Amino acid sequence: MARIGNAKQLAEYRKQVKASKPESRKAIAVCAGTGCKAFGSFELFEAFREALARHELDRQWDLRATGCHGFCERGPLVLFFPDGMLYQRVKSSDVDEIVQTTLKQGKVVDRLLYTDPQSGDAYIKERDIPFYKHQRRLVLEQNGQIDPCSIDDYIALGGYSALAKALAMGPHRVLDEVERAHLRGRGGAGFPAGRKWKTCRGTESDKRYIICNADEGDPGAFMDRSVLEGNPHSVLEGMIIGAFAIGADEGWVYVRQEYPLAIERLELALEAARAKGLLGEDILGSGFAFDVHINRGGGAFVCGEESALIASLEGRRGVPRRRPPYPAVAGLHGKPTNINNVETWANVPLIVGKGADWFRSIGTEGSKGTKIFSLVGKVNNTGLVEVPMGMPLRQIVEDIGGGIPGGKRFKAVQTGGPSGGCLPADKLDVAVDFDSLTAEGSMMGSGGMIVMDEDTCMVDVARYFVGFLKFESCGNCTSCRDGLERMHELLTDITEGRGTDETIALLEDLAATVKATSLCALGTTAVNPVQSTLKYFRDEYEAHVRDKRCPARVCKALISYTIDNDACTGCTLCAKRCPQDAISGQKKGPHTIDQDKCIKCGICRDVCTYDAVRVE
Amino acid sequence: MARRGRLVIKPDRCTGCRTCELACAFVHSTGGLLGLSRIRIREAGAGPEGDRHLQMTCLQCIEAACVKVCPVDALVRNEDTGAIEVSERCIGCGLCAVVCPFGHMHFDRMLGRPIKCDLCGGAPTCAAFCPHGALEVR
Amino acid sequence: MSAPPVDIGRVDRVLARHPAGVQGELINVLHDLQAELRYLPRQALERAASHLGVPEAHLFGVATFYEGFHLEPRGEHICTVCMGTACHVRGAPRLVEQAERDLGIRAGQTTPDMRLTLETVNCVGACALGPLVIFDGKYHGNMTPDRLGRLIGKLAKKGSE
Amino acid sequence: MERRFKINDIDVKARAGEHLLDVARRYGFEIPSLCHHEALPPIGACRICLVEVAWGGRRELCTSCNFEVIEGMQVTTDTPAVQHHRAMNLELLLARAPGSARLRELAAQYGVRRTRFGPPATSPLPNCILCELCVRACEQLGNHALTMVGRGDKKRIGLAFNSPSEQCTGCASCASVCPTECIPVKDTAAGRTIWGQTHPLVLCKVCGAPVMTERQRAKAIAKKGLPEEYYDFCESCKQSTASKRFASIVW
Repeated sequence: MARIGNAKQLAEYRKQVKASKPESRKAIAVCAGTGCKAFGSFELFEAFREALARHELDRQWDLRATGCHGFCERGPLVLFFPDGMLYQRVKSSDVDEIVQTTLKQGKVVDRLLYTDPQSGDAYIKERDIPFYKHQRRLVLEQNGQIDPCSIDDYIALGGYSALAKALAMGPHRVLDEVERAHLRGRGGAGFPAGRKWKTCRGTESDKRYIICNADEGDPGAFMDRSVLEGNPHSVLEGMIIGAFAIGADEGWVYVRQEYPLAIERLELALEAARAKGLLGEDILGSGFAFDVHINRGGGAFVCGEESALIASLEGRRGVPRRRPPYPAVAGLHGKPTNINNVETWANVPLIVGKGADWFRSIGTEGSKGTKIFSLVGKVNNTGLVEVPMGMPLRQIVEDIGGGIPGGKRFKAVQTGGPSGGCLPADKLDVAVDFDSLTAEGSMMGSGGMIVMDEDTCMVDVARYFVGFLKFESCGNCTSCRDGLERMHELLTDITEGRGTDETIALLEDLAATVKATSLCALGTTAVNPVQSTLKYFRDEYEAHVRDKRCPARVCKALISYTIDNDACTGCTLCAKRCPQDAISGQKKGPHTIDQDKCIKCGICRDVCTYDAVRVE
Repeated sequence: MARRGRLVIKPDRCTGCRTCELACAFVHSTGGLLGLSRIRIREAGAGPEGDRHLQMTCLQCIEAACVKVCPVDALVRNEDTGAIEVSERCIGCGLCAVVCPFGHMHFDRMLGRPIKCDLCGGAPTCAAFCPHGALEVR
Repeated sequence: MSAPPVDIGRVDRVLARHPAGVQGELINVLHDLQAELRYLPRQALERAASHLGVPEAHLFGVATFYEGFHLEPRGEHICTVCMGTACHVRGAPRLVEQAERDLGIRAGQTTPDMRLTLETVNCVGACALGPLVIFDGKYHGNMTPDRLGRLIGKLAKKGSE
Repeated sequence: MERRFKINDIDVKARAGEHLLDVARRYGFEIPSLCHHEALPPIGACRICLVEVAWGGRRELCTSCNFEVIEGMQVTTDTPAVQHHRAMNLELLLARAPGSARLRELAAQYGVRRTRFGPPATSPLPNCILCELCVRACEQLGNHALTMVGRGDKKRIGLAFNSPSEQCTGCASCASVCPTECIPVKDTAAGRTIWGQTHPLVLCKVCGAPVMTERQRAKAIAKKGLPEEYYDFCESCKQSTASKRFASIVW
C-alpha cells in the first residue's frame, strides 16, 4: 500500500481500483450490520464465498460484506449489483439455489423477495420497496454498496475526493461553504456546524482539537452505530476536512464501548487512511498534518453532552460544566475544541463534494439536508431510514414504516430519545425538522423514533424514560438527581395504583423545577416525556389515579389475568409453564388462575395457543 | 500607611478584671461565650503593687506563620486596619491555629473556623470597654 | 466467595501499553484491564492509579461513575438484557423478571456459584431485534420470557453435568 | 477587563471571569446557597443560588455561583420564579437532610416547613446533600482522600474502595466545610476518628493536650517549610509560654 502523494495520484489510484473490479460491476452485498449479523449474515457470507469459489464465479461476482442496509426487520439482506435486486431473510441454505437460479440463469428466486404484508405485492428491486422508495439516502447511500473494511471500495465510489477538493479550496472557503450549507448538528441540539467551526478557528490558540461524538446513548437509536460500522471512512473524511478548516491537528472519536464492531471498523479505517497518506503527516502532499485517536466511552449517557464528554476524555467523571465558555473556545485540555456527532461529520464530505447549494436544495427553510432515523418499536418495518428534513411524520410511520403490526391502533411516536416527547395521532402531520418538533413539545434529538401502539401505556413509558434518566443523571444538580428520582417515585405510585390527583399535580410542579433549574440539557429536557404525555395523554394518567385502571393493560398492579372458559381447551400448557403454579384445572377441562399466587408475568398468555388468557 | 485603630497594650495598667474578654466575646458571638473571646488575660506573677496581668491577643505579625501555612489564602490582611482577618475562603483545616507561635489563634471545632482578633474593623471593642485604659486605640 | 488473587504481571503488561502519567488514558486503561481480567479488582486499580499518576480516590470515583466498569468479579457466563426503548415497549422488563426469577438473583448480580451474571444494558443499538438478549456476546433477537427461561435452564443443566 | 451590569436595578462592576454570586455578595445582595465556597471551584450542585438573568434578548434562570458575569446583563435575585424553584429544590434537599438546622431554617424562609418526599433510596451518609464541598476541600488540600462515588440517584460521598484511606490526614476540613454538619468527627484520647479510621494525635509537649493528627503534622512539615517545633504545642501552652516571655520584657 503506497502513500497517495497528491490529488492527481488519488484520481489515478481510483481508476486503478475500479479497473481491478469485475467489468460487469456485478456484486453481491451481504449486509453485515449488527441486526443482520444477529440473524446469521456472517454464516451466509461464508456460504456465498464458498459457493462462488466452488462454481468458479468469484471472478465475475464481487462479494462484499457491507454495512447496515437499514431494513433490519427483514435481515439478513442480500443486495445484487448493478441492478439493485434485494433478497430478504436469506439463509445459508438458500445460497445454492441463489447461485443456480439467480447467478447462473439470471432468474429471480421469488420467495426471497420482499412481499408487502398488506398489499401482497412482491418487489424485485430495493429502490421500489416502500421502505426504501420514500427515503433519500445520502449519508447511508454507500452503506449497502461498500465493504467498510476496504478503503479501496470507498475510494472507488469517489471517497476522499471531497478532501482533495477541500485542500485545494483552503480552510476559509471550506468554512464558508459549510456555513452556507446551514448544516445543523445531528446530535440533538441542532446548532449550526459552520458557526461552531468558525468560532473554534477564530479562537486564538497554539492547539485545537476536533472530536467526533459517537457516544450514541439514546436508547432506541442506532444511526451512528450503522454509519460507523458501514462507512467509517465517510466520518473520517468529514473529520479530516473539518480539522483542515478549523486548523486542528489532533482529533478524537469518542465511541461507545457497547459498539465493538464500530470500534474495530474504525480502527481499520484509521490504519488504512494512514497507510494511504490520507491521515497523519502531509496529507495528500498539502503539508497539512492531522491524526485521530479512538477513545472508548465508559458507559454514561450524559457523556453525549459535550462538556461531559470532554471531562471523560480527560480521564474524569463525566460531569457537565456550565457553558459558556463553550468547548469551541475552551474545550479539551482548555484548548478550542470542535465537537460534532457521527452523522454531522458524515455529511461534511457530501457538502464539500457537491456544494452548499446542492445541500441547501434538500430539506426545509430552517433544516437542510437529510436526517437518519431509527424507526423502531411497534411498527412493521423497523430499521434505519434517511429522509429529507421536513417529511411529515405520518409518511415515515405509515409509508416507510408500513404501519402498525397486528392490526393494532397507532397511539404515539416518541422522537428525540429519552428526552424527547411523545406525539399523538393528531400530530402525525407535523413536519420532521428541528424547529417543528420542538414546537410540538418533542425534539429531533439524535433521531430515535419509537412507535407505540394501543398496547403501550403512556404512563409506563414516561416512567421508563424518567427511570432511565435518573440512572443516567450525573448526580450533580439537586433538581435533576433528586427531582428525577422523586418524579420516578410519583410515576411508580401512579402505575401501581397509589396515585391521586395530587400525585399528578406534584409531578407537574416538580417537572417544572427540574426543567427550569438543571445545569445541562439532560436535566432540562428530561421532563419532556412526562410533560408531553401529560399534555397529550392526560386521560391515561387520570384513568390510573381515578379509576385505578391501566387502559393499555400494561401496569401490573392494575391488571389481572383470567382464563376464558369457553376458549380454554384444557391443554394444560399454561399450567405447566406457570412459574408460580398458580394455574389449576383438569386435563381437557377449563383452567383457572389463582389470583393470590399470580405474579402477572404473562407467560400463560404467551404460551396459550387458543388465545384463552384474558387481561383485564 | 494610614492605619486606623492600632491597638496599644499597656500591661502595667491591667488589673485582670477581664472586661475586655467579655466585651470581645459579646461582640463576636451571640451570648458572649468566653471561650470565643479573641483576647485573653494571663497572670504574669506578682509585682510590687499586687498581681501582674498581661493582655494576650493577636499581634498581627508582619511575617505571620498563620498566613504562611494557610492552604487557601484565607487569612487576609485588612489594609485599612492592619488586622489579619479570617475570610470566607477558610476551609477549616486548623493549621493556622497550630502554628501560631503565641497561641493567639484558637480553632473552634464546632464552628469549623479559627478565631482570632480582627481589631473589630478598626475600633477594637476590648479597648472601648477597658475601664483602666490598659488597652488603647491610637 | 472471595475473589481469586490477581496476577499483577498481567496488570502490568496491560499498563505498559499505555503511557505513564497521562490522565486522559484513564478510561482506555480501565477498559483494557477489564478486558484482561473480566473485572476491575482493587489491586489492579491501585496499580493503574500509580501508573497514571492520579489519586486512588479519583480513579475510584471515575470507575464507579461509568456503567461499563465492573468492580466485582463476574460470572463465567454473562446474560445481558437490553433495556432500550424499543426493547422496553416490546416487553424487555418481562425478560428481566423471568431471568431474575429463574436465577434467584437481581439484575446486576452474579449467581452464588459464579456461573452467571445477569446484567442490563441501556440499548445496544440493535433495536430492530428487540427485545434482545445478549448471551456471552451472542445476540438473541425477538426474545420471549419462555425462550429465555429455556436458555437459562440449558446452562443450569450443563453446569450440573 | 471590567464588566458593568445591574443587579436588582443597581449598577455594579466586576472583573471579567468573576462569578455572579461573588459579585452580588460583595455588593451586599443576599443570595442563599449551600454548595458554594469562596476558596473552592463552583459546581452549581444545590441549585439554591438561582437568579434570573436577562441579556441579549434572552432571559433565564441560572445558578449565580458558576455564572460568569456578562457586560450589560440585568440580574434579578428574587423573582417569583426564583422563589418558587428555590423552594422546590429546598424541599428536595430537606428530604435528604431533615436533620440539618441550617437547611430547615433556610427552607422555612421559603415557606417550606415539611417535605412531601420521603428519605431517598440511597443515602449512606445521613443528612448529606451531596454538595461536594468536602470532596473539593480535600482536593484543594492535595489530600484526595474523598471522592464522589457512583452517579445519578446512587451518587454518594466516599473513599477509594470504600475503605479507610491512607490519604486522609484526619484534618477534618471536610467536616468544617460541610453545610449540614453530617460528617462525624470524634476526638478521644485514642485519637481522632473520622471516615472509618482513628488517627493518632500529636500531643502537646507540655500538657499532653491534643494538637493535631500525626499525619496532618507530617504533611504540613513536608509542605509548609516551618520548623518542626511550630507543631509541638497546644494553643494554651503556647500562650502561657509567650506571656511569660512578654512579662520578662515588660517588667
